[in-house]
Amino acid sequence: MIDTLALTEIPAADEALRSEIRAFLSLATGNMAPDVRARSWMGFDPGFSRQLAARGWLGLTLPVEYGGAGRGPFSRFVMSEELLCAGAPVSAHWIADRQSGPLILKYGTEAQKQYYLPRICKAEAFFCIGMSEPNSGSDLASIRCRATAVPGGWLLNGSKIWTTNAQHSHYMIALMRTSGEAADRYKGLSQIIVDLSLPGVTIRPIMDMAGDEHFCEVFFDNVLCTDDALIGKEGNGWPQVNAELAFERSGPERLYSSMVLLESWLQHCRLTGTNDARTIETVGKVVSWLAVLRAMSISLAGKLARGESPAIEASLVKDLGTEIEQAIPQIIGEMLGSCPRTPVPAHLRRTLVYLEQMAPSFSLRGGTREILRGIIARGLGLR
Amino acid sequence: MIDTLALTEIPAADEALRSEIRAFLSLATGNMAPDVRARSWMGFDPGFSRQLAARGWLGLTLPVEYGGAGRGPFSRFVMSEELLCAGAPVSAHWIADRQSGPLILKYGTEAQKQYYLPRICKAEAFFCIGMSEPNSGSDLASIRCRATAVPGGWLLNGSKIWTTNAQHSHYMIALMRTSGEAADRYKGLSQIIVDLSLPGVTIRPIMDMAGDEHFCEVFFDNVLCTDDALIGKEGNGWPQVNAELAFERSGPERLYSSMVLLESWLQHCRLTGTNDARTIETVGKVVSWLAVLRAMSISLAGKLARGESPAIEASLVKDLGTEIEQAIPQIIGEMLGSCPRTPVPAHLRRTLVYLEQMAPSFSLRGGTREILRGIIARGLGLR
Amino acid sequence: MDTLYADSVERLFSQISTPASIRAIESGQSTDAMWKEIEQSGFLDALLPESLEGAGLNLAQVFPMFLSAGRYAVPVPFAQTMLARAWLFAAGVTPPKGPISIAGLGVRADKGTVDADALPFGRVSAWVLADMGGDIALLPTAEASSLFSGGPGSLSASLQWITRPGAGIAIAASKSARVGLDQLAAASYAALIAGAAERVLAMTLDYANQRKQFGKPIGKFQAIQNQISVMAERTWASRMAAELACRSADWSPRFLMAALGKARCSEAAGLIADMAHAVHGAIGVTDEYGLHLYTRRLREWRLCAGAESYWASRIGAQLLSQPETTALAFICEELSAQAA
Amino acid sequence: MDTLYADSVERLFSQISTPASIRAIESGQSTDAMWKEIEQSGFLDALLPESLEGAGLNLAQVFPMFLSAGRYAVPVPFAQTMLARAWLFAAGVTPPKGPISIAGLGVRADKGTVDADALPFGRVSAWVLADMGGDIALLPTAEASSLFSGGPGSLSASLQWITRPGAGIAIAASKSARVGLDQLAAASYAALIAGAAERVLAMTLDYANQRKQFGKPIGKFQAIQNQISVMAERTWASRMAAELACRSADWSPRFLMAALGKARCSEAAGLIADMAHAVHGAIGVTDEYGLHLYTRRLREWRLCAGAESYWASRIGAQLLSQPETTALAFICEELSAQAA
Repeated sequence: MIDTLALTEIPAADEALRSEIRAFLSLATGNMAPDVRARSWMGFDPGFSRQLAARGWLGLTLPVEYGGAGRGPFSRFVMSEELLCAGAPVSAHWIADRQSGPLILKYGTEAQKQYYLPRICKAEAFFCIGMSEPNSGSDLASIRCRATAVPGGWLLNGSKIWTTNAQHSHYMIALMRTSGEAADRYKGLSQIIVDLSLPGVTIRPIMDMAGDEHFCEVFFDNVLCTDDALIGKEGNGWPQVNAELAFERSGPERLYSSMVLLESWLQHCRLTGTNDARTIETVGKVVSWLAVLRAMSISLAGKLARGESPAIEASLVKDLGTEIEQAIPQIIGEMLGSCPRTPVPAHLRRTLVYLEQMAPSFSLRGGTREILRGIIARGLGLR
Repeated sequence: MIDTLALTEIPAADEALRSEIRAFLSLATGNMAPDVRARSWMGFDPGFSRQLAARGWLGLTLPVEYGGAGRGPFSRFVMSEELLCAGAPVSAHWIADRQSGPLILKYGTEAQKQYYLPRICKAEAFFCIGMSEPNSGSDLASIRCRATAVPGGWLLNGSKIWTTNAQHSHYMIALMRTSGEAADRYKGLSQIIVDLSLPGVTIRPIMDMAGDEHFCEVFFDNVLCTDDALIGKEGNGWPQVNAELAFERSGPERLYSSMVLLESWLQHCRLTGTNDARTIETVGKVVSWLAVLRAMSISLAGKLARGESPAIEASLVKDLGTEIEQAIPQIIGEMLGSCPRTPVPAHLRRTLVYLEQMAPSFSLRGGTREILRGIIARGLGLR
Repeated sequence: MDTLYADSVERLFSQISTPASIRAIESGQSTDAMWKEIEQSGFLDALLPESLEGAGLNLAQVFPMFLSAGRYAVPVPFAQTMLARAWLFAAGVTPPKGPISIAGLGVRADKGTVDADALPFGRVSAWVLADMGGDIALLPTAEASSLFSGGPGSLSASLQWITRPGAGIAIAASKSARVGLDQLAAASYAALIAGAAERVLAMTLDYANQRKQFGKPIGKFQAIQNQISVMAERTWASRMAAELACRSADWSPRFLMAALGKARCSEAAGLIADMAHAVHGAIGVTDEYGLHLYTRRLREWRLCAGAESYWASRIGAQLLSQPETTALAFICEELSAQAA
Repeated sequence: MDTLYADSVERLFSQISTPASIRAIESGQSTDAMWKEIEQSGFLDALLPESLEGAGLNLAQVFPMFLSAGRYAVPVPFAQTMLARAWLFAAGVTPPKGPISIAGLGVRADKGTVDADALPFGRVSAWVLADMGGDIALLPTAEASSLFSGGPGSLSASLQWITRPGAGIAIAASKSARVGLDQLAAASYAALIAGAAERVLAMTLDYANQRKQFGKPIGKFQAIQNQISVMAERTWASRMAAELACRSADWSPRFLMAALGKARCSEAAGLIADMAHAVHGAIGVTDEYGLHLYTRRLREWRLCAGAESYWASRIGAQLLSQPETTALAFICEELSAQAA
C-alpha cells in the first residue's frame, strides 16, 4: 500500500535560504520577458548556472568533500521552487544537479565521485540523460543501444533520442545494453557515462513546434569509452534507472511549469481591474490546488530527508502535478479568450501560446500518465 | 470507419405531434413533484401508460396491422423526448414499446407478432429484459442461464439480475444458453420470451440506495415454456441482443435523465433572480451541450428511418449523452452549494440528491463506458 | 501521544460505528447509546484545556480523530461537537452536553423564524451552533421542526424554529468575532471528506481485486486501473488538503487554510464517489452493499457549508486584492504548514 | 449539387494546401499564388447571388467547404472571405479582391488608433472587416503595423492602424445591423475547428495503428483506445455543433446557433489537441512531424472571436431572460435544425 503523505514543515534553516535566493533572482531574472522565463528549465544559460555555483547553490545535497553544500532535500526544494517559479534559466546545470550528481554519489566509485562531483558543483560539467530510443518510447526495456566490453573499455553503438540539451552538455548518462538481447528485457542493461566530445558521437538537435531546439538525437558510431565509463554495476542498469526516475518524479519540477503564466495573468488581472466572479474563483481554485500539491511535494522531500525512497508516492504526486501544469494554460487561455474586449498584452499572449503548445510534453517527461498510473495501481495492490 | 452524423430535420408531420403531447403532459404530470418526475423512466404507472395507448401513442413505429401507428422513428423521437423531459412515469410500457416490440417485429413468427404486438400497443403487455447475471456483469457472453430443449418446449434454470421492473412485468425477453458451454462464449445463446407468471419463476426486488425497488433478481427453477417461447433463431441470441442494444443506445433516453433537475434549477434561478456570470455561463454551457447531443440523436433517428443500423454511432452518442446526464447533477449541485446564502427549495434539493446518487448508474444501463469505448475504438479501425 | 489518541479513537469507532449501527441510526433509532460511549471516551473535550478536564490538544493533533470519524461515517457530529465546544469555551460559554451541529453559512432569521437548511447531522443533533449573519446562538433542535432533506438514509435535515428559541443561548458578538463558524464547519467537513474518501477507496480496491469479468479480476484492466489511480490521487490530495485545514497551533482553524481544505476536499468528493460507483457497477447502487453509506456522505459534505467554488473564491479574492504578492509567496505565507 | 461543390473544394485544397505549402507560407512566403488559385475557383463568391456571378448557395450548403478549409488548415482566410463578401454585398458594398479577415469582437478604436489583437489570419489578409463597437469598416492591412502574436509558425498577428486608415471603407451602421460580425466569425471558426479536428483525429488513428510499444501497436492498449474514443466523440460533436452554426436558409448564420457552434467547438478544440499530442508522445511535439500544423490552429481558433464561456454565456443569458421557456423548448425552437 502507498504510504501516507503527512504534512511536513520545511525546517527554518532551509526556509531561511528563500529570501536570499529571491533577492538574487529578482535582479538576475527581473528583466527577462515572461515568455522567455516560461521556458525555465529548458532555458540554457551557463553563465547563470555559474552565478548560482559561485553562491554555493549547486550541489546543495552533495557532500562538502565533493564541493557540495552537504545540506538536505529541503534546501534543494526551496532553491528549486524559487528558481522554477521565477522562470530562471536553469537548464545548463539542472540534470547534473538533480539527477546525475546524486546518481554518481550513490553508485559511483570514489574516483568517479572525485572526478565528476566537484565540477558539477562548479557548473563546469553539464549532463544529459540518454534513455529513450527511436523505437522504444515508454518501453525502456526494449532499448537497442549497445555497449560492448572491449579490452580497456566499452564500444558504443546505437542512438538515443529526445535527449534534452545534449548539444550543450559535456556528458550523457546513457542506458545501454551490455549483455543479452532485446528479448531479455530488463536484464543486461547498464548505465554508461559518455563523454560527448569523444570521436564517433554525433548530435542532431530536433526543432520543436515552438521553434526551440531543446531535444536532440544522439548517434554513437563505434565510440570507445574507457573502463571507468561504467557507473554502478554491469547489468544493474534497470534498478538504477528506476531509482533515478523516482528521484526525478519527486521534485517541484513537476508542479511549476506553468507558474510564470499564472503570475503574469495575476498581474494582468490586477492591472486591468478584472475581478469578476469567474476570475476570483479561478484564481482561488488554481492557487489552492497548487498549495496542496506543494505540501505533498514537501512531504516527499521529508521522506527523502529520512532516507526513504517514496517511488510510488512520487508517481502519484507527479501525475497530479502534471495535471495542474497542463490545466493552467487551458484555464487561463479560456479566461482571456472569454473576455474578448479586454486587450491581452503581447508578452502574456506569447507566454500563453508557448505553454499551451508545450503542455502536452509535460506528461511525457519522467514517465507518461499511463506508466505512472500503472505504477500507482500496482502500489495500491491491484492484481 | 464511423459514419458522419449529418444534421437532420424532424419532418413536419412528426414535429406536429409535439404540441399535442405537450398539452397532454402538462395536465398529466403538472402536479407531480419534481423529485418524483426525476425518476421518469423508472416511474411505473400502468394507468398513465394506458392513457398514452388510448391516444395511439404506444407502438408508434409498429405496423398498423398489429395495432401500431405505422409511423417512423422521428415520431417516436418527439414522443420520447417530450415524455422524458416532462419526467412522465413511462416505465410500465417503455421496454416493450422501445425494445421488445421492435425485436418481436423483426425476429418473431407471425403468430408471435399477432400475440404480443397488439397488447404492447394497448399497454396490456409489459416487458423486461433479462441479460445480466450475478457473475456476468458486462461480460454477457459468460451467462449461465440455460434453456434446455425438452419435448414441446424449453426448460429454464438459472437467474438474472438487475432486471428493471421485473416484479411488475408480464414478460421477460431473456438471453439464455440453449447449447454448448460457457466456454463457447457467443455461440449457443438464444432469446426466450418468458411468461413471468409461470410456475418456477421467483422475483426478488432489490432495494437501491435511493430507497426504490426498480431492479430485481429473477430466479428460474425448472420453468417450462412452450416451443414458441423462442424468439428468433436458436443460437442466434448474440447478434439479436446486440441489435437490440444498439437500438437501446440510440434513443433520447441517453440524454435527458437529468432534465427535470435542469428545468427545476432554471426556474429556481429565475425566481431568485440569480443571474451572475457563473450562472449564465453554466446555463448556456449545459443547454448548448444538450442541443448538440439532441441533434446527434435526431441524426441517429434519421439513420434508423432510412433502415440503417448505426450501432457504432449510437455507442458514441450514448457515451456522450451519459456524460452530460451525469455532469448535470454535479454542476447544479456545485452551483447551489456555492451560494450557501440562497435558500434551496426542498423539492429542488430532493431532486438533486436523487440524481446525484443515481447518476453513476446512467453509465451502466445499456453498456458501460469501457464497453462503449471499446466498440467505438473498433469502429475507428484501431487494431 | 497523538498516535495513542488517534489509535484509540479509531478503535472506538470501528466498534461502535459499524455499517449495522449506522443503518440503525439512519432508519431512526436513537443515537443516545452511541453518543454516551463517545462522551465517556472523553475525546469530545480534547481541544479544551487540561484545567477543564480537556486534553489540551491543538487542532492539528485532533485531525486524525476527525479523519477516523469520516472513515467510519460516524452518524453523529463528532468533529463538529469538539470544535463547537472549544469555540463556546473561547466565547465564555459553558458547552452543553449532547451533539452539536455547526451552521456557519446560510442560516436565515426573518420575522422571528430561523431556518437552517440541509444540515448534514440535522437529524441527530441536540444543538445547532448557528451564525445568523453575525448574530450567533446555540439553538436546541428539540424546539425546531425538522424536514428530512437528503433522501433515504440521510441524516440531513432542514430545521426551522418558528420563534426565536427560548432555550437558545445567545452569544455576545464581540466574544465570537475571532473565529467564524464558517471556517469551523469548513475545516471539519474537509477532514470528514478525506476520511470517507479513504474508506471508499479501500472498498473499491477490494472490489476490483475480487470481482472477475472476462476471466480476470477487473482490477487488471487498464481502464479500471486508471480510474482507481485517479481516485487514489484525489484521496491522497484530499487528506493533505484537510490536514492543511486543520493545521493550527491552537484549537481553531485559520480562515484561508480552512477555505483551502473545503475547496479541495469538496471538489474531490463528488469525483471520488462517482468513480467508486463506476468501478462497483450495479452492486454499488444497491442498498444492501453499503457503498452508499460513505458515498452519500461524500456528496452531502461536499455541498454543505459552502461547496468548492464558494471557498475557492474566498481565497482568490484575497490574493487578487494583494497588489504585490506572487502566487508562490501567497502559498508559502498563507497556505502551507509554516502558515499556521 | 452540394456534394459536387464540396468534392471539388476538397480536391483543390488537397492539392494547394499541403503541409509543405502551409510551412512555406508560415515561414513568410507570399500567399499570392495560393490565393489566385482559390479566387479562380470561383468558390469565394458561392454565397453571392447568381446575378453577381455567385453560386447563390446558402450557408448550410457551403458548410462542407468550410470544413475542408479546416481539414487542410488552409493558410488564408477562405471561410472568412466568403462570409465577408456576402456581408458586404448585403450592406451594399462591392467586396474588394483579396483575402479578408473578420474581427467581430474586441477591436479598439481610441484616439485615432485602431487595434485588432491576435487575428488568426492577420499575417495573410489584405483586409480586415472590423467592428469597432458598432462602427464597422473594411481596413487595409497594408496600412497597419503588424506584430506576430502566435509564436513560430502562426499566421496570427496583432494589427494596429495609427490613424484611421485612408483606404478603409466605412459602412453605414444601418446597413450592417442585421448580422453582427461576431456571429460571422463565430460560425466560421466553429467550422474550421470541426474540420481540423477531423484531420487531427485521422493522424492520431494512423499513428496509434503504426506505432508499436511493448510489442504491439499502441492502439491496442485500453488507455489509448479510451482516449481516442473520447477524441472521436468530441470530433463528431464538434462537427454537429459547427453544422448547426452554419444552418441557415440564406447566407448568414443565426446568432444563437453561431454562439452554440463556437461554444462547443472551442471547448472541444483544446481537448482534442491535447489528446492528439498525448497519444503521439514526443514525436508530436517536433516541428518536423507536423501535427502542430493542425493543433496550433485548433488552439488559436478556440480562443479567437470569443472562447467557449463567452458564447455559452450569450446563450445562457437569453434562456434565463425568457421567464416561461423550458430548456427543451428553447433547444427545439432556437438551437435545432428546425430553428434556422
